[in-house]
Amino acid sequence: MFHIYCPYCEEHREEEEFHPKGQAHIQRPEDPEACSDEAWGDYLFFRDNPRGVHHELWVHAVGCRKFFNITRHTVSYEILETYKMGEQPTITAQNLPGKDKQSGVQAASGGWQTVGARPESEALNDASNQGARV
Amino acid sequence: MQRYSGFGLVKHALSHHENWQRQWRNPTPKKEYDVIIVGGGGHGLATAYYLAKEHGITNVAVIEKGWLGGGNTARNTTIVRSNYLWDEAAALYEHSMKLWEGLSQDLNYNVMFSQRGVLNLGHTLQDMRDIQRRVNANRLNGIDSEVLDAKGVQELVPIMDCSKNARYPVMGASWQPRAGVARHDAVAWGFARGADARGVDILQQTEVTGFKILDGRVVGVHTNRGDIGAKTVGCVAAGNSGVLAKMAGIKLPLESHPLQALVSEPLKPILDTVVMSNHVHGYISQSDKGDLVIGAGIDGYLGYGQRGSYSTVEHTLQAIVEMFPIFSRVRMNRQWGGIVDTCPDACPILSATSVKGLFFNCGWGTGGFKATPGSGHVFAASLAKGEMHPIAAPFSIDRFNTGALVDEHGAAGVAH
Amino acid sequence: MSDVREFNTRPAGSPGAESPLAWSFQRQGTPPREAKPGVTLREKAFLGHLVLRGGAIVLDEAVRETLGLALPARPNALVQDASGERSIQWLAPDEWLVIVPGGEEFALESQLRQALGQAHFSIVNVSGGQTVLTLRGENAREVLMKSTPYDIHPQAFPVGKGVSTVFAKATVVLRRPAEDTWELVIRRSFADYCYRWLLDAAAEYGVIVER
Amino acid sequence: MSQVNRLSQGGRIDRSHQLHFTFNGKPYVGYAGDTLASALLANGVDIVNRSFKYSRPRGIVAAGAEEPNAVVQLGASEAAQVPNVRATQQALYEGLTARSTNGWPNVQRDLMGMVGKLGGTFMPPGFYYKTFMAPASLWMTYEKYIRKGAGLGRSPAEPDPDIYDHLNQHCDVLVIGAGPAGLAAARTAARSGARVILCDEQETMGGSLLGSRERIDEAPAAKWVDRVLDELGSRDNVTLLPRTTANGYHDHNFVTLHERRTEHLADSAPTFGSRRQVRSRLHRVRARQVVLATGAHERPLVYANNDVPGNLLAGAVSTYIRRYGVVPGRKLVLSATNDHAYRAALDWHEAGREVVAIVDARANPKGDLVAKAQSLGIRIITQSAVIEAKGAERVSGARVAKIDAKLFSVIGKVEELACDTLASSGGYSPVIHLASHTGTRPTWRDDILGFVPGEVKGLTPAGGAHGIYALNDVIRDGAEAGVRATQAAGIDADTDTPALPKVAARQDGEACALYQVPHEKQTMRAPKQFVDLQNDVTAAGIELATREGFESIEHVKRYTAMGFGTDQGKLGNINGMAIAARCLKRSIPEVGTTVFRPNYTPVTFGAIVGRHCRDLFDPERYTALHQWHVEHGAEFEDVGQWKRPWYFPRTVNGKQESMHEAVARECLAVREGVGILDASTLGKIDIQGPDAREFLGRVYTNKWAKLAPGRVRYGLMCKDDGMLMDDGTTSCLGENHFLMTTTTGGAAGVLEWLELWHQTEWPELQVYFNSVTDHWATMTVTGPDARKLLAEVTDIDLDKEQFKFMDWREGTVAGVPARVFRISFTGELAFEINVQANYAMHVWKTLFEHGKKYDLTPYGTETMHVLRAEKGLIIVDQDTDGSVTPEDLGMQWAIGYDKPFSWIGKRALSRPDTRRTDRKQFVGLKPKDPKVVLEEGAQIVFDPKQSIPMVMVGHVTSSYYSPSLGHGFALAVVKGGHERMGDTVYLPMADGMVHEAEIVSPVFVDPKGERQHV
Repeated sequence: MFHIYCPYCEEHREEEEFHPKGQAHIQRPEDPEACSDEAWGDYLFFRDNPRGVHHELWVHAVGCRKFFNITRHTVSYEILETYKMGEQPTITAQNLPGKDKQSGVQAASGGWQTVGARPESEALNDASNQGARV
Repeated sequence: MQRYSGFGLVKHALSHHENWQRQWRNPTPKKEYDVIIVGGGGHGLATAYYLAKEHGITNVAVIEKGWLGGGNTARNTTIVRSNYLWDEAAALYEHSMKLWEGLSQDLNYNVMFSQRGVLNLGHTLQDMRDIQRRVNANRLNGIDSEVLDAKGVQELVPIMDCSKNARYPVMGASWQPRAGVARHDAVAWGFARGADARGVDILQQTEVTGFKILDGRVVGVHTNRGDIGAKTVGCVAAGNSGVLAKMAGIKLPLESHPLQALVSEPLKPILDTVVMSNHVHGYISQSDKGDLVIGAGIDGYLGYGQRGSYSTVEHTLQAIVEMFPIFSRVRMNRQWGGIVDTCPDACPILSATSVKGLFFNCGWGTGGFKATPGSGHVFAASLAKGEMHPIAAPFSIDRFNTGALVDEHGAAGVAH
Repeated sequence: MSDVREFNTRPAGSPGAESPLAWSFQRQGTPPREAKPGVTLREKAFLGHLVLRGGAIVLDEAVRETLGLALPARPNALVQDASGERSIQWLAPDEWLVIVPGGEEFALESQLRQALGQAHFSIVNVSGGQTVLTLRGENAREVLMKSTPYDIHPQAFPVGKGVSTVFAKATVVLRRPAEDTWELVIRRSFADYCYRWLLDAAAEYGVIVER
Repeated sequence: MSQVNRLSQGGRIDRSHQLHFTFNGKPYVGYAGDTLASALLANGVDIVNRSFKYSRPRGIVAAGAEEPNAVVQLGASEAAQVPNVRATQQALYEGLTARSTNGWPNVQRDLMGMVGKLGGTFMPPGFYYKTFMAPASLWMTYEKYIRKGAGLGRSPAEPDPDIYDHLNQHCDVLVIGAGPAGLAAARTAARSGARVILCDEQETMGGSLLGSRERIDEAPAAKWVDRVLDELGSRDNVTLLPRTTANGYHDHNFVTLHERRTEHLADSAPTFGSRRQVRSRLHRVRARQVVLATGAHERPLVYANNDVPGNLLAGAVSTYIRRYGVVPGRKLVLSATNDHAYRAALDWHEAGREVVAIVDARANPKGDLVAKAQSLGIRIITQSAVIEAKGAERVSGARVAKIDAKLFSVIGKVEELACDTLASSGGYSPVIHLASHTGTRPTWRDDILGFVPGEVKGLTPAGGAHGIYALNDVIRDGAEAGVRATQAAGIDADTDTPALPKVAARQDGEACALYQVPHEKQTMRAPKQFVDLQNDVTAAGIELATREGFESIEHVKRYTAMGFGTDQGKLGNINGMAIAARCLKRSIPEVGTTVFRPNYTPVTFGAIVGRHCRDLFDPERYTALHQWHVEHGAEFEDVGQWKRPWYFPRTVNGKQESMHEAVARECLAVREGVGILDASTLGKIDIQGPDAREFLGRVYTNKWAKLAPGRVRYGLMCKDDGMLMDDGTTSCLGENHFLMTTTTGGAAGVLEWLELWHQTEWPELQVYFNSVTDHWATMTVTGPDARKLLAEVTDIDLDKEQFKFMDWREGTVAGVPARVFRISFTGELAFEINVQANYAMHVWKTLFEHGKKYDLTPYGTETMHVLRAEKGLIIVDQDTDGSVTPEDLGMQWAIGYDKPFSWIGKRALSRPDTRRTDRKQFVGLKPKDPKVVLEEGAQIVFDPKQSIPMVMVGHVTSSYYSPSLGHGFALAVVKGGHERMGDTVYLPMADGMVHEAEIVSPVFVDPKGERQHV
């Protein structure tokens, strides 16, 4: 039973309030019509399935109804951080600095208050942020 | 192989059971095999067994990182049925069902396949439409299956609440009399013993750490006990398939999720059939030891921890008590979790890959146990011939590119 | 925002209105009087409920202007006017629930739209879709602990807090407007379920329903 | 009815308060404060059960959760039956009725025991895998008889009269176990101001101190317990939960506690006044930190016939004497490997009964307790062990011999000692069960000969659970754990270890390792040496398993069933591992670790279910008009969680209409007069924002660019795989304002879908979505007379030129502000009236007042389905199943192929599989026989003469009798169906009938669509 920090509500909530929505940072191809069948199949069905650090999309369904991202270890189930839509994880499989760092970290710092309202959404569309969407 | 029989048992008793032989050897890995099976669960061992028995290929290694039969084979709720909706899935599971029906004798190992029948309940008008659709399809596919109304269900399971007072009253069910349960551990042990006796090396505590691939063709595997060569490698590793595929540079449309189950304390026999309800989300049978064996739902997140969320167990028991109010005072003894590799269309992958000689058999989701003999049988044929057996062919990885899914979500719901 | 169709759904005069709990009261009735009830329930029916969406800075100004209340900027905060009859609650970074005495909601919506002009926002009247139940009494906390996984200990849930959370198998907005009072904002279609749940959960302490 | 084994004084029982109970039909008397087990022992009851496999007589072995034998059926009435209650954990109450779970005809004279004696030798582990195979046809018969032996207790046959509930708890520090370590930890944490929960599984808190001979602060230990509990009880930051077992330790420090609220009082929960109490309560605790102070379980020694009644754990003997004033026998032999066990002999001696000998496996035992025993003149036989118990239904003697534990052999002459009680102690196993629930592997420690918890985040073990046993060390460890946990919970606590009470230090000698005791005969030939008493697993069974190649402890457990009982191997697992290790010539940690799963002890289903049962199993969602429907006799259909009127049977001449009759009447009323439907359950989403229109264009397949205010359009929504997901109408309320409707079942999913795309892919689009499903009530007035009726109660101009099909208007209906939508799901003239739900009943009733003269007919979902099917309109999830595209439905008219944005689902329509021409396509079917109504779900074939398996080409999705047409008709999907109009297909049915039908257009009534435009 996970205890999940909602980066929008700024507190821990019980798992019952959330729904997992699969892998984070999946981006719909910019031009679907230009995609090969294989590329489209990849987008629809193929997901990372790591035994270890995983970035995943969750929604605070019974709460603020916001989608956000969780970096979680798929064996220990420890939540390493949670971060808002449009942000990048600070902890990844590549930079995971060992055991100490795995404990205690919860919320990524920074980010903005409101998704969908300007000027924040401009930041989302900023080219430098492209990879961060979804 | 030492033959098992009631007579043998008496004979051994007289010698204080001191002369029973090992059921399988503990061999040292050879340098090279004709075929390597990665994964020593039920499906992997069945593949090895049928390779040896049906195709005469005995220079085979089964590589298991833990102990044979220690994964989902040891953790499932043992239901066996074949009443699947789509032709492709029905063919595969019915092929398996036919093998189940003679399996104890074939293996000389009593896997206690008990054809006590499976009920899939319907609680809404749409449930009943789906049931009728599936039963009609089963019938025309030659699978025993019938539609029961609420009264018929009540007669089969007198202790179930089939009244109108239920929140979602039972409106009827599909009934497959040939379906049932089997002793899960015995299935792995029986296949292991049979394969071993035919010369297959079962290498336990041996972990594959990579694949040797030369010019796009597999030539062997790296393991913690050294490299082992083979030109044909079949991966049958259930929840760990994604991790293996990644080593070979292959992507699979799999997600590994926790699936939980639980048992009650042993009770005097009270429930003779298997009862499944997708609508209220619970399924239940009673083992020969007396435990109520109860399956819970799949958790929505990735998990290799062999644990799931407690709320999933709560919901399952709510459903069980809703269906069987008399079980309220029965007590839950133990719960556990497995790792199931799920495909987007709730059907398995039996497929060649972009690496020549490397095959995958995975993605069974919640439905793997019942397919064990059938899966091993058609996968062995595919490995032996180098091309997929006709029953396996529709389950190729390509379907995710073309869109030709075999979508068992549609009407069969959860594919337990 | 312009080009949004405003519509006052409250009739002039008073054709018979039925609160979301009308059927429950009819079928279930209310429990018999108790000398020392542990829990007291009361429905605050027919209030005006508006959902405000938009950026906090923009909305704050308009809300101050029209309601004389500051928009709560902190997550899970609830503010009320002196009478306690008008309140605004944070629901999400871009969403607030405004509750006012029944009949004020349409005028308020119009004033807010005036004040907000061309900004991007939305206001939705949901007065028919939800109702407010108050819980009082020395066992009110236990009843809530039976019903919601949210931590309602006074340290974690001081007066002036409100959250959207799980309530049995429904969802509610749970708020604490005063030291001895809890409010549940429940959806109309789940109202009967929540009511039956509450009566059942409170039975061991003795419960009365004020009408 | 004397309590032969009850001491005249001592113990924590109330001798002035007698309690009457029955066991196996025989009446007995015990005292308040007894457990069922202590009361049975007091009354000299030796045999409490028969064993599962061999049907051997069994007695009480332990005094707590680890008890394997004393598993009884509780309850006087049928409904109050509880199977498998452990007598050692059940408080005695007046009128308690218990029975043994096994034994036929009864537990004393058991015939199955003969079978066990004769057949036992033919039933080694795994015997059933090796037999019952021939002939194959007989297996089900064999199994029938195998099943007769299954189970311990039995399920009640009647529904549970009791209720249960949950309490969601949150705390800083949860302390599990209120023995010396737990009390010390809880007190430390509580003094820091932290929110503390202290729970303990026993009737009274205090754990081992309740039966301890040690003194704290120069007073009996129990006094200190009382002092600490007083202090904790006076603090409002502390919750004390006695009779509460921590059963499951889940991720992120979520712990389930099972509190037995009234199970110690009666069979069924009492009612206080009119206030009904729960039988038990499950606390769902989210703890920042957990202190695991669960103590240790004593391990019995494994020697021959160690299951005969009269064999007990040494610690249990002490507990029964000191805590319950019961000496469970007259003459004791103690077989031990450690000093702690000596307490049993000292207590026995002090109770005035004979200690025949202490048999110590150590060559040179020394320590304070050993010295004490020596000073009392008790005979101590060193470097020896009891190798075999004598006796059948009660121990009559002990065979004792010198042994070499390392070589595993008997090295001296066997001496037989007469006794009736045999206590043993092979050391202690920390109770680490909870710590391993989260998947963390425990660690073996050679110095304590036991597993201790692995590192678990947020969990601090203390005392016995931590492998610390001396009382002064236990209390210090508990206090320190309290400090650590409090600090880890983020609360300022004194970093100094708090003042500790004074406990006289005791010198203990070193324990020795002994698990299975060697016998003169080899294990396979020796009398049975039991490892797991509940499952009849013997040392020989484990040896056989390893001989047959079962080498991991997981294999051994599964092959022998060791640890699979209701005690989960609390006594046997370590011994079993040690035996496997001996056979495999490995060390214990090399054989494996032992992993435990929730629950620590079994929990009633009812407690886990709590209040989510019966009427509260799942919410029933009602519309604002529900009361009217009930009062007018509606039958209801479950649609998602909603209760929707299915049809409204009338009673004509005292006879109620069948569904068929009611639906036929309702259908004709709509086609010929006017009907009304409560459509309030449809999902409704208010969409506002300058980019609302753009957004609609991306999530719907069709075009939205030009829909003007005042107009309505039907839309299809797909997933990106191109398969239909939902449908509904969306109305343009203003240039930047839309009202979307969804299917009843799809409402929540669609709203989340819209938010998903907005928040994750297109946050730049300025648009907001809000559910208004519950705010609006929706009433559909439809039929040729709809306009006449509505005109009587509205101020809206209903003129067909002013208010066209697919227009909406606002005004009042029955004096209530309303939006009226001229859309039709019946093919008839129709108006959907939306009013604020609080006024819906007024409007509905007003319509009926005016509708009398038109015979306004309420109709339900069944009639709605018939009417829409006659028009070929789909129901998502009935006519589709997640594998159907809009093109398959023939809805190309609703696909915006040339929209600039590649809307969701578009790309998938050009994948190879979606381009196939032989896809299953949506068509109508007209049965050749007009009397036939095809079965929904019937499979379709082109060639009825083929053999099984047949090639199926589609199936019937909807099928009804049409009262307007006077014949049956159906909707179906058929391979290449769009190109097969007029073809004949066949439907082979279960009864052997083969129906014939013609493929036709799915629109059966008013193909030109004129009626809805009138």
